[in-house]
Amino acid sequence: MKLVYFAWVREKAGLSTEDVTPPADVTDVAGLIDWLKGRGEGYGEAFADLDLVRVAVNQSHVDLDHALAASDEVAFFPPVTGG
Amino acid sequence: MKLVYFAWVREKAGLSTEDVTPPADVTDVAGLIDWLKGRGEGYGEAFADLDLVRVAVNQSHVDLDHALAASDEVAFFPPVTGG
Amino acid sequence: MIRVQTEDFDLGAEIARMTDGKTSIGGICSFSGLVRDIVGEAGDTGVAAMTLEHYPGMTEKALQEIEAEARDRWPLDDVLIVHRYGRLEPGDNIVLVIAASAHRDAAFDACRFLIDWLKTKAPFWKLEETTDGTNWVEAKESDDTAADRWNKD
Amino acid sequence: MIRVQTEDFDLGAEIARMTDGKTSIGGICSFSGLVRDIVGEAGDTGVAAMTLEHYPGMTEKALQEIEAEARDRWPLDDVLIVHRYGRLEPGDNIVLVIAASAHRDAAFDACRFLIDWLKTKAPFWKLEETTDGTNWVEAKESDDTAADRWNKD
Repeated sequence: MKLVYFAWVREKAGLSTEDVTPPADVTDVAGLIDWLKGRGEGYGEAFADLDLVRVAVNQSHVDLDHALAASDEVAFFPPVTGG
Repeated sequence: MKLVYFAWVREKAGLSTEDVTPPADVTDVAGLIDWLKGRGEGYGEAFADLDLVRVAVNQSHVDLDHALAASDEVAFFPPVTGG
Repeated sequence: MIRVQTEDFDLGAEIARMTDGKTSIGGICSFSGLVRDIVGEAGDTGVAAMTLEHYPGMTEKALQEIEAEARDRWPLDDVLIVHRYGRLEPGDNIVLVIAASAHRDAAFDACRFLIDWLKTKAPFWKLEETTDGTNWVEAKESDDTAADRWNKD
Repeated sequence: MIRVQTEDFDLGAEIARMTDGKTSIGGICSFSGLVRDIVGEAGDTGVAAMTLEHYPGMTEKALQEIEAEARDRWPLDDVLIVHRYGRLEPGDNIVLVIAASAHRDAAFDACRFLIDWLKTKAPFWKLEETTDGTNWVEAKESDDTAADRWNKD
Protein backbone atom coordinates (compact mmCIF):
# COMPACT_ATOMS: atom_id res chain seq x y z
CA MET A 1 0.00 0.00 0.00
CA LYS A 2 1.38 3.37 -1.00
CA LEU A 3 0.91 6.27 1.41
CA VAL A 4 1.38 9.93 0.46
CA TYR A 5 1.31 13.01 2.68
CA PHE A 6 0.88 16.68 1.82
CA ALA A 7 1.29 20.12 3.42
CA TRP A 8 1.48 20.15 7.24
CA VAL A 9 0.40 16.51 7.47
CA ARG A 10 3.56 15.73 5.48
CA GLU A 11 5.66 17.95 7.72
CA LYS A 12 4.33 16.37 10.94
CA ALA A 13 4.52 12.83 9.64
CA GLY A 14 8.09 13.62 8.60
CA LEU A 15 7.92 12.06 5.15
CA SER A 16 6.11 12.57 1.86
CA THR A 17 5.63 8.99 0.68
CA GLU A 18 6.16 5.42 1.88
CA ASP A 19 5.19 1.86 1.01
CA VAL A 20 3.63 -0.06 3.89
CA THR A 21 2.10 -3.47 4.54
CA PRO A 22 -0.39 -3.02 7.36
CA PRO A 23 -1.55 -6.08 9.34
CA ALA A 24 -4.61 -7.96 8.13
CA ASP A 25 -6.91 -6.38 10.73
CA VAL A 26 -6.46 -2.96 9.08
CA THR A 27 -9.44 -2.96 6.74
CA ASP A 28 -10.41 0.70 6.41
CA VAL A 29 -8.95 4.22 6.55
CA ALA A 30 -9.70 4.65 10.26
CA GLY A 31 -7.90 1.38 11.03
CA LEU A 32 -4.91 2.44 8.94
CA ILE A 33 -4.65 5.71 10.84
CA ASP A 34 -4.78 3.89 14.20
CA TRP A 35 -2.03 1.57 13.07
CA LEU A 36 0.13 4.48 11.80
CA LYS A 37 -0.27 6.36 15.10
CA GLY A 38 1.34 3.41 16.88
CA ARG A 39 4.40 3.63 14.62
CA GLY A 40 5.85 6.90 15.86
CA GLU A 41 5.39 10.35 17.35
CA GLY A 42 5.22 12.14 13.99
CA TYR A 43 2.15 10.16 12.97
CA GLY A 44 0.61 10.91 16.36
CA GLU A 45 0.97 14.63 15.68
CA ALA A 46 -0.21 14.39 12.08
CA PHE A 47 -3.35 12.51 13.10
CA ALA A 48 -3.97 14.20 16.49
CA ASP A 49 -7.19 15.88 15.24
CA LEU A 50 -8.94 13.93 12.51
CA ASP A 51 -11.34 16.82 11.89
CA LEU A 52 -8.36 18.55 10.23
CA VAL A 53 -7.24 15.64 8.07
CA ARG A 54 -8.66 14.74 4.67
CA VAL A 55 -8.14 11.41 2.92
CA ALA A 56 -8.05 10.35 -0.72
CA VAL A 57 -7.86 6.76 -1.92
CA ASN A 58 -6.64 6.26 -5.47
CA GLN A 59 -6.91 10.03 -5.90
CA SER A 60 -10.57 10.36 -4.92
CA HIS A 61 -11.82 11.94 -1.70
CA VAL A 62 -13.12 9.32 0.79
CA ASP A 63 -14.42 9.08 4.36
CA LEU A 64 -12.74 7.36 7.31
CA ASP A 65 -14.83 4.21 6.91
CA HIS A 66 -13.65 3.65 3.32
CA ALA A 67 -12.44 0.02 2.84
CA LEU A 68 -8.83 -0.48 1.75
CA ALA A 69 -7.06 -2.91 -0.60
CA ALA A 70 -3.33 -3.73 -0.64
CA SER A 71 -2.83 -2.02 -3.99
CA ASP A 72 -4.40 1.30 -2.91
CA GLU A 73 -2.69 4.69 -2.95
CA VAL A 74 -3.81 6.46 0.23
CA ALA A 75 -3.20 10.20 0.64
CA PHE A 76 -3.48 12.28 3.83
CA PHE A 77 -3.63 16.06 3.76
CA PRO A 78 -5.26 19.14 5.35
CA PRO A 79 -8.43 20.71 3.89
CA VAL A 80 -7.46 22.13 0.50
CA THR A 81 -6.70 25.84 0.05
CA GLY A 82 -6.09 26.34 -3.65
CA GLY A 83 -7.83 28.70 -6.01
CA MET B 1 -36.72 72.15 -26.92
CA LYS B 2 -34.46 69.64 -28.62
CA LEU B 3 -35.96 66.29 -29.57
CA VAL B 4 -33.88 63.22 -30.50
CA TYR B 5 -35.06 59.85 -31.80
CA PHE B 6 -33.32 56.47 -31.91
CA ALA B 7 -33.68 53.04 -33.53
CA TRP B 8 -37.15 52.24 -34.93
CA VAL B 9 -38.69 55.27 -33.22
CA ARG B 10 -36.29 57.36 -35.32
CA GLU B 11 -37.18 55.40 -38.47
CA LYS B 12 -40.94 55.78 -37.91
CA ALA B 13 -40.73 59.45 -36.92
CA GLY B 14 -38.65 59.97 -40.05
CA LEU B 15 -35.98 62.14 -38.48
CA SER B 16 -33.23 61.85 -35.88
CA THR B 17 -33.31 65.27 -34.29
CA GLU B 18 -35.33 68.49 -34.39
CA ASP B 19 -35.82 71.73 -32.46
CA VAL B 20 -39.44 72.43 -31.50
CA THR B 21 -41.38 75.04 -29.58
CA PRO B 22 -44.50 73.28 -28.27
CA PRO B 23 -47.52 75.41 -27.17
CA ALA B 24 -47.68 76.52 -23.54
CA ASP B 25 -50.20 73.83 -22.58
CA VAL B 26 -47.59 71.12 -23.22
CA THR B 27 -46.13 70.74 -19.72
CA ASP B 28 -45.02 67.12 -19.50
CA VAL B 29 -43.77 64.24 -21.65
CA ALA B 30 -47.26 62.79 -22.23
CA GLY B 31 -48.46 66.21 -23.41
CA LEU B 32 -45.47 66.53 -25.75
CA ILE B 33 -46.21 63.14 -27.31
CA ASP B 34 -49.89 64.09 -27.85
CA TRP B 35 -48.84 67.31 -29.55
CA LEU B 36 -46.26 65.49 -31.76
CA LYS B 37 -48.85 62.91 -32.85
CA GLY B 38 -50.95 65.75 -34.25
CA ARG B 39 -48.04 66.93 -36.42
CA GLY B 40 -47.85 64.01 -38.84
CA GLU B 41 -48.35 60.36 -39.64
CA GLY B 42 -44.75 59.33 -38.80
CA TYR B 43 -45.17 60.53 -35.23
CA GLY B 44 -48.46 58.65 -35.03
CA GLU B 45 -46.68 55.44 -35.95
CA ALA B 46 -43.71 56.07 -33.67
CA PHE B 47 -45.99 56.69 -30.69
CA ALA B 48 -48.76 54.20 -31.54
CA ASP B 49 -47.95 51.97 -28.54
CA LEU B 50 -46.44 53.88 -25.64
CA ASP B 51 -45.61 50.61 -23.85
CA LEU B 52 -42.85 50.23 -26.44
CA VAL B 53 -41.40 53.73 -26.17
CA ARG B 54 -38.88 54.89 -23.57
CA VAL B 55 -38.11 58.53 -22.80
CA ALA B 56 -35.05 60.34 -21.49
CA VAL B 57 -34.94 64.00 -20.53
CA ASN B 58 -31.50 65.57 -20.42
CA GLN B 59 -30.07 62.08 -20.85
CA SER B 60 -31.78 60.48 -17.85
CA HIS B 61 -34.62 57.94 -18.05
CA VAL B 62 -38.00 59.50 -17.08
CA ASP B 63 -41.67 58.56 -16.94
CA LEU B 64 -44.50 60.03 -19.06
CA ASP B 65 -45.56 62.45 -16.31
CA HIS B 66 -42.11 64.07 -16.15
CA ALA B 67 -42.42 67.89 -16.34
CA LEU B 68 -40.68 69.67 -19.22
CA ALA B 69 -38.78 72.96 -19.60
CA ALA B 70 -38.05 74.83 -22.85
CA SER B 71 -34.30 74.09 -22.60
CA ASP B 72 -34.76 70.31 -22.23
CA GLU B 73 -33.32 67.65 -24.52
CA VAL B 74 -36.00 64.99 -24.88
CA ALA B 75 -35.13 61.58 -26.37
CA PHE B 76 -37.53 58.87 -27.58
CA PHE B 77 -36.40 55.31 -28.22
CA PRO B 78 -37.37 51.62 -27.88
CA PRO B 79 -36.38 49.55 -24.84
CA VAL B 80 -32.58 49.26 -24.96
CA THR B 81 -30.90 46.11 -26.32
CA GLY B 82 -27.18 46.63 -25.79
CA GLY B 83 -24.74 44.41 -23.94
CA MET C 1 -13.44 53.54 -16.19
CA ILE C 2 -15.88 53.45 -19.08
CA ARG C 3 -15.30 53.62 -22.82
CA VAL C 4 -17.64 53.72 -25.82
CA GLN C 5 -15.86 52.96 -29.07
CA THR C 6 -16.02 51.37 -32.51
CA GLU C 7 -12.63 49.62 -32.12
CA ASP C 8 -12.23 46.15 -30.68
CA PHE C 9 -10.87 45.70 -27.15
CA ASP C 10 -8.13 43.44 -25.79
CA LEU C 11 -9.22 41.77 -22.56
CA GLY C 12 -5.73 40.58 -21.67
CA ALA C 13 -4.26 44.07 -22.09
CA GLU C 14 -7.08 45.64 -20.05
CA ILE C 15 -6.52 43.26 -17.13
CA ALA C 16 -2.74 43.68 -17.34
CA ARG C 17 -3.24 47.45 -17.08
CA MET C 18 -5.60 46.99 -14.15
CA THR C 19 -3.24 44.78 -12.13
CA ASP C 20 0.07 46.44 -13.03
CA GLY C 21 2.04 47.14 -9.83
CA LYS C 22 -0.92 46.32 -7.60
CA THR C 23 -0.94 43.69 -4.85
CA SER C 24 -4.35 44.42 -3.34
CA ILE C 25 -6.42 42.55 -5.93
CA GLY C 26 -7.39 38.99 -5.00
CA GLY C 27 -9.86 38.28 -7.78
CA ILE C 28 -10.89 39.62 -11.17
CA CYS C 29 -14.14 38.68 -12.86
CA SER C 30 -14.74 39.59 -16.49
CA PHE C 31 -17.60 39.13 -18.90
CA SER C 32 -17.38 39.60 -22.67
CA GLY C 33 -20.43 39.59 -24.89
CA LEU C 34 -20.02 38.56 -28.53
CA VAL C 35 -22.15 38.66 -31.66
CA ARG C 36 -23.61 35.19 -31.93
CA ASP C 37 -24.71 33.66 -35.20
CA ILE C 38 -28.04 32.14 -34.30
CA VAL C 39 -28.53 30.37 -37.61
CA GLY C 40 -30.03 26.96 -37.15
CA GLU C 41 -32.09 27.84 -34.09
CA ALA C 42 -35.81 27.37 -34.54
CA GLY C 43 -37.33 30.22 -36.47
CA ASP C 44 -34.06 32.03 -37.06
CA THR C 45 -32.46 32.68 -40.39
CA GLY C 46 -28.92 33.48 -39.26
CA VAL C 47 -27.39 36.81 -38.43
CA ALA C 48 -25.06 38.13 -41.10
CA ALA C 49 -24.14 41.18 -39.04
CA MET C 50 -25.55 43.68 -36.59
CA THR C 51 -25.27 47.42 -36.21
CA LEU C 52 -25.26 48.96 -32.76
CA GLU C 53 -26.77 52.41 -32.51
CA HIS C 54 -26.35 54.43 -29.33
CA TYR C 55 -27.12 57.82 -27.79
CA PRO C 56 -23.80 59.69 -27.55
CA GLY C 57 -23.63 61.59 -24.30
CA MET C 58 -26.33 59.67 -22.52
CA THR C 59 -24.44 56.40 -23.11
CA GLU C 60 -21.36 57.66 -21.27
CA LYS C 61 -23.53 59.11 -18.50
CA ALA C 62 -25.46 55.87 -18.04
CA LEU C 63 -22.30 53.74 -17.97
CA GLN C 64 -20.64 56.08 -15.46
CA GLU C 65 -23.71 55.83 -13.23
CA ILE C 66 -23.60 52.03 -13.43
CA GLU C 67 -19.90 52.01 -12.52
CA ALA C 68 -20.53 54.38 -9.59
CA GLU C 69 -23.38 52.21 -8.33
CA ALA C 70 -21.16 49.09 -8.44
CA ARG C 71 -18.37 50.85 -6.55
CA ASP C 72 -20.91 51.99 -3.99
CA ARG C 73 -22.25 48.47 -3.43
CA TRP C 74 -19.01 46.44 -3.40
CA PRO C 75 -15.43 47.06 -2.27
CA LEU C 76 -13.80 47.22 -5.72
CA ASP C 77 -10.22 47.96 -6.69
CA ASP C 78 -11.17 48.69 -10.27
CA VAL C 79 -14.04 48.63 -12.75
CA LEU C 80 -13.98 48.71 -16.53
CA ILE C 81 -16.89 48.89 -18.96
CA VAL C 82 -16.15 48.97 -22.70
CA HIS C 83 -19.04 48.97 -25.18
CA ARG C 84 -18.64 49.00 -28.94
CA TYR C 85 -21.02 50.53 -31.48
CA GLY C 86 -21.29 50.46 -35.27
CA ARG C 87 -21.36 47.40 -37.51
CA LEU C 88 -20.22 44.08 -36.03
CA GLU C 89 -20.10 40.56 -37.44
CA PRO C 90 -20.65 37.14 -35.81
CA GLY C 91 -17.76 36.34 -33.47
CA ASP C 92 -16.97 40.04 -32.88
CA ASN C 93 -16.78 41.44 -29.36
CA ILE C 94 -19.65 43.74 -28.32
CA VAL C 95 -19.10 44.52 -24.66
CA LEU C 96 -16.59 43.94 -21.89
CA VAL C 97 -17.13 44.41 -18.16
CA ILE C 98 -14.47 43.75 -15.52
CA ALA C 99 -14.60 44.00 -11.73
CA ALA C 100 -11.47 43.62 -9.58
CA SER C 101 -11.64 43.22 -5.82
CA ALA C 102 -9.77 41.83 -2.85
CA HIS C 103 -12.56 39.26 -2.62
CA ARG C 104 -13.97 36.79 -5.11
CA ASP C 105 -17.64 37.22 -4.21
CA ALA C 106 -17.46 41.00 -4.68
CA ALA C 107 -15.74 40.57 -8.07
CA PHE C 108 -18.38 38.09 -9.30
CA ASP C 109 -21.41 39.96 -7.97
CA ALA C 110 -20.20 43.34 -9.22
CA CYS C 111 -19.37 41.96 -12.68
CA ARG C 112 -22.80 40.43 -13.08
CA PHE C 113 -24.47 43.56 -11.77
CA LEU C 114 -22.57 45.67 -14.32
CA ILE C 115 -23.73 43.64 -17.31
CA ASP C 116 -27.29 43.17 -15.98
CA TRP C 117 -27.81 46.88 -15.43
CA LEU C 118 -26.07 47.84 -18.65
CA LYS C 119 -28.47 45.64 -20.59
CA THR C 120 -31.55 47.51 -19.36
CA LYS C 121 -30.18 51.02 -18.71
CA ALA C 122 -27.51 51.89 -21.30
CA PRO C 123 -28.98 53.40 -24.51
CA PHE C 124 -27.85 50.92 -27.18
CA TRP C 125 -30.01 49.32 -29.86
CA LYS C 126 -29.16 46.37 -32.07
CA LEU C 127 -30.20 46.24 -35.72
CA GLU C 128 -29.76 42.71 -37.02
CA GLU C 129 -29.08 41.88 -40.66
CA THR C 130 -30.42 38.47 -41.61
CA THR C 131 -30.96 36.82 -44.95
CA ASP C 132 -34.56 38.10 -44.69
CA GLY C 133 -33.55 41.73 -44.23
CA THR C 134 -32.98 43.89 -41.19
CA ASN C 135 -34.85 44.00 -37.90
CA TRP C 136 -34.47 45.76 -34.59
CA VAL C 137 -33.73 43.28 -31.81
CA GLU C 138 -36.50 43.28 -29.22
CA ALA C 139 -35.74 43.71 -25.54
CA LYS C 140 -35.97 40.49 -23.54
CA GLU C 141 -38.08 40.10 -20.46
CA SER C 142 -35.33 37.91 -19.01
CA ASP C 143 -33.02 40.94 -19.10
CA ASP C 144 -35.51 42.94 -17.05
CA THR C 145 -35.76 40.09 -14.57
CA ALA C 146 -31.97 39.87 -14.32
CA ALA C 147 -31.67 43.62 -13.71
CA ASP C 148 -34.49 43.63 -11.17
CA ARG C 149 -32.58 41.18 -8.96
CA TRP C 150 -30.24 44.06 -8.11
CA ASN C 151 -32.97 46.52 -7.12
CA LYS C 152 -32.92 47.46 -3.49
CA ASP C 153 -36.17 47.49 -1.56
CA MET D 1 -9.54 21.81 -20.87
CA ILE D 2 -7.52 21.83 -17.68
CA ARG D 3 -3.85 22.64 -17.07
CA VAL D 4 -1.63 22.51 -13.97
CA GLN D 5 1.59 24.42 -14.44
CA THR D 6 4.28 26.60 -12.85
CA GLU D 7 4.25 29.14 -15.71
CA ASP D 8 2.02 32.18 -15.79
CA PHE D 9 -1.02 32.25 -18.08
CA ASP D 10 -2.28 34.85 -20.55
CA LEU D 11 -6.01 35.41 -20.21
CA GLY D 12 -6.31 37.34 -23.47
CA ALA D 13 -4.54 34.60 -25.44
CA GLU D 14 -6.67 31.88 -23.83
CA ILE D 15 -9.90 33.63 -24.75
CA ALA D 16 -8.64 34.38 -28.27
CA ARG D 17 -7.90 30.66 -28.71
CA MET D 18 -11.35 29.78 -27.35
CA THR D 19 -13.26 32.09 -29.70
CA ASP D 20 -11.11 31.70 -32.82
CA GLY D 21 -13.36 30.94 -35.80
CA LYS D 22 -16.42 30.35 -33.60
CA THR D 23 -19.72 32.19 -33.89
CA SER D 24 -21.76 30.20 -31.39
CA ILE D 25 -20.43 31.91 -28.24
CA GLY D 26 -22.57 34.74 -26.88
CA GLY D 27 -20.83 35.29 -23.56
CA ILE D 28 -17.56 34.46 -21.83
CA CYS D 29 -17.10 34.75 -18.10
CA SER D 30 -13.63 34.52 -16.59
CA PHE D 31 -12.26 34.63 -13.08
CA SER D 32 -8.59 35.06 -12.20
CA GLY D 33 -7.30 34.68 -8.66
CA LEU D 34 -4.13 36.54 -7.66
CA VAL D 35 -1.72 36.49 -4.72
CA ARG D 36 -2.84 39.36 -2.53
CA ASP D 37 -0.55 41.17 -0.14
CA ILE D 38 -2.65 41.43 2.98
CA VAL D 39 -0.21 43.68 4.85
CA GLY D 40 -2.00 46.33 6.81
CA GLU D 41 -5.08 44.24 7.56
CA ALA D 42 -5.74 43.72 11.26
CA GLY D 43 -3.53 40.98 12.67
CA ASP D 44 -1.66 40.39 9.44
CA THR D 45 2.01 40.95 8.86
CA GLY D 46 2.10 40.98 5.07
CA VAL D 47 2.67 38.14 2.68
CA ALA D 48 6.11 38.16 1.07
CA ALA D 49 5.31 35.13 -1.09
CA MET D 50 3.43 31.87 -1.09
CA THR D 51 4.24 28.39 -2.29
CA LEU D 52 1.51 26.20 -3.72
CA GLU D 53 1.90 22.49 -3.15
CA HIS D 54 -0.36 20.06 -4.99
CA TYR D 55 -0.99 16.35 -5.49
CA PRO D 56 0.17 15.50 -9.03
CA GLY D 57 -2.24 13.09 -10.65
CA MET D 58 -5.13 13.72 -8.30
CA THR D 59 -5.06 17.43 -9.15
CA GLU D 60 -5.63 16.77 -12.85
CA LYS D 61 -8.31 14.18 -12.04
CA ALA D 62 -10.15 16.56 -9.70
CA LEU D 63 -10.04 19.45 -12.19
CA GLN D 64 -11.27 17.20 -15.02
CA GLU D 65 -14.18 16.06 -12.84
CA ILE D 66 -15.07 19.67 -12.05
CA GLU D 67 -14.97 20.58 -15.76
CA ALA D 68 -17.16 17.55 -16.61
CA GLU D 69 -19.67 18.47 -13.90
CA ALA D 70 -19.91 22.04 -15.23
CA ARG D 71 -20.44 20.82 -18.80
CA ASP D 72 -23.11 18.47 -17.50
CA ARG D 73 -24.99 21.24 -15.70
CA TRP D 74 -24.80 24.06 -18.25
CA PRO D 75 -24.77 24.30 -22.08
CA LEU D 76 -21.13 25.35 -22.50
CA ASP D 77 -19.12 25.92 -25.67
CA ASP D 78 -15.85 25.73 -23.81
CA VAL D 79 -14.30 25.49 -20.35
CA LEU D 80 -10.75 26.24 -19.24
CA ILE D 81 -9.19 25.74 -15.81
CA VAL D 82 -5.52 26.69 -15.32
CA HIS D 83 -3.95 26.38 -11.87
CA ARG D 84 -0.36 27.28 -11.05
CA TYR D 85 1.82 25.72 -8.36
CA GLY D 86 5.25 26.51 -6.92
CA ARG D 87 6.43 29.83 -5.47
CA LEU D 88 4.36 32.93 -6.27
CA GLU D 89 4.66 36.54 -5.20
CA PRO D 90 2.03 39.23 -4.47
CA GLY D 91 0.37 40.30 -7.70
CA ASP D 92 1.08 36.97 -9.41
CA ASN D 93 -1.70 34.96 -10.99
CA ILE D 94 -2.72 31.75 -9.18
CA VAL D 95 -5.74 30.41 -11.01
CA LEU D 96 -7.85 31.08 -14.09
CA VAL D 97 -11.29 29.69 -14.87
CA ILE D 98 -13.26 30.51 -18.03
CA ALA D 99 -16.71 29.43 -19.17
CA ALA D 100 -18.02 30.22 -22.66
CA SER D 101 -21.66 29.74 -23.61
CA ALA D 102 -24.33 30.94 -25.98
CA HIS D 103 -25.99 32.48 -22.93
CA ARG D 104 -24.75 34.91 -20.28
CA ASP D 105 -26.39 33.22 -17.29
CA ALA D 106 -24.80 29.87 -18.11
CA ALA D 107 -21.37 31.50 -18.54
CA PHE D 108 -21.61 33.30 -15.18
CA ASP D 109 -23.05 30.38 -13.20
CA ALA D 110 -20.61 27.84 -14.64
CA CYS D 111 -17.61 30.13 -14.02
CA ARG D 112 -18.55 30.65 -10.39
CA PHE D 113 -19.28 26.95 -9.94
CA LEU D 114 -15.83 26.08 -11.35
CA ILE D 115 -13.95 28.29 -8.89
CA ASP D 116 -16.19 27.42 -5.92
CA TRP D 117 -15.77 23.66 -6.40
CA LEU D 118 -12.07 23.97 -7.22
CA LYS D 119 -11.50 25.76 -3.89
CA THR D 120 -12.89 22.85 -1.85
CA LYS D 121 -12.13 19.84 -4.08
CA ALA D 122 -8.80 20.37 -5.90
CA PRO D 123 -5.78 19.23 -3.87
CA PHE D 124 -3.75 22.43 -3.52
CA TRP D 125 -2.27 23.86 -0.33
CA LYS D 126 -0.87 27.34 0.22
CA LEU D 127 2.21 27.94 2.37
CA GLU D 128 2.49 31.65 3.14
CA GLU D 129 5.77 33.38 3.85
CA THR D 130 5.32 36.39 6.13
CA THR D 131 7.80 38.50 8.05
CA ASP D 132 7.05 36.19 11.03
CA GLY D 133 7.94 32.99 9.14
CA THR D 134 5.88 30.50 7.19
CA ASN D 135 2.42 29.14 7.85
CA TRP D 136 -0.05 26.91 6.06
CA VAL D 137 -3.15 28.84 5.03
CA GLU D 138 -6.24 27.47 6.76
CA ALA D 139 -9.33 26.51 4.80
CA LYS D 140 -12.16 29.02 5.06
CA GLU D 141 -15.65 28.08 6.14
CA SER D 142 -16.93 30.62 3.61
CA ASP D 143 -15.39 28.49 0.84
CA ASP D 144 -17.33 25.45 2.06
CA THR D 145 -20.51 27.50 2.12
CA ALA D 146 -19.85 28.77 -1.41
CA ALA D 147 -19.24 25.23 -2.69
CA ASP D 148 -22.30 23.85 -0.89
CA ARG D 149 -24.57 26.22 -2.82
CA TRP D 150 -23.93 24.04 -5.87
CA ASN D 151 -24.81 20.74 -4.20
CA LYS D 152 -27.89 19.09 -5.60
CA ASP D 153 -30.48 17.75 -3.19
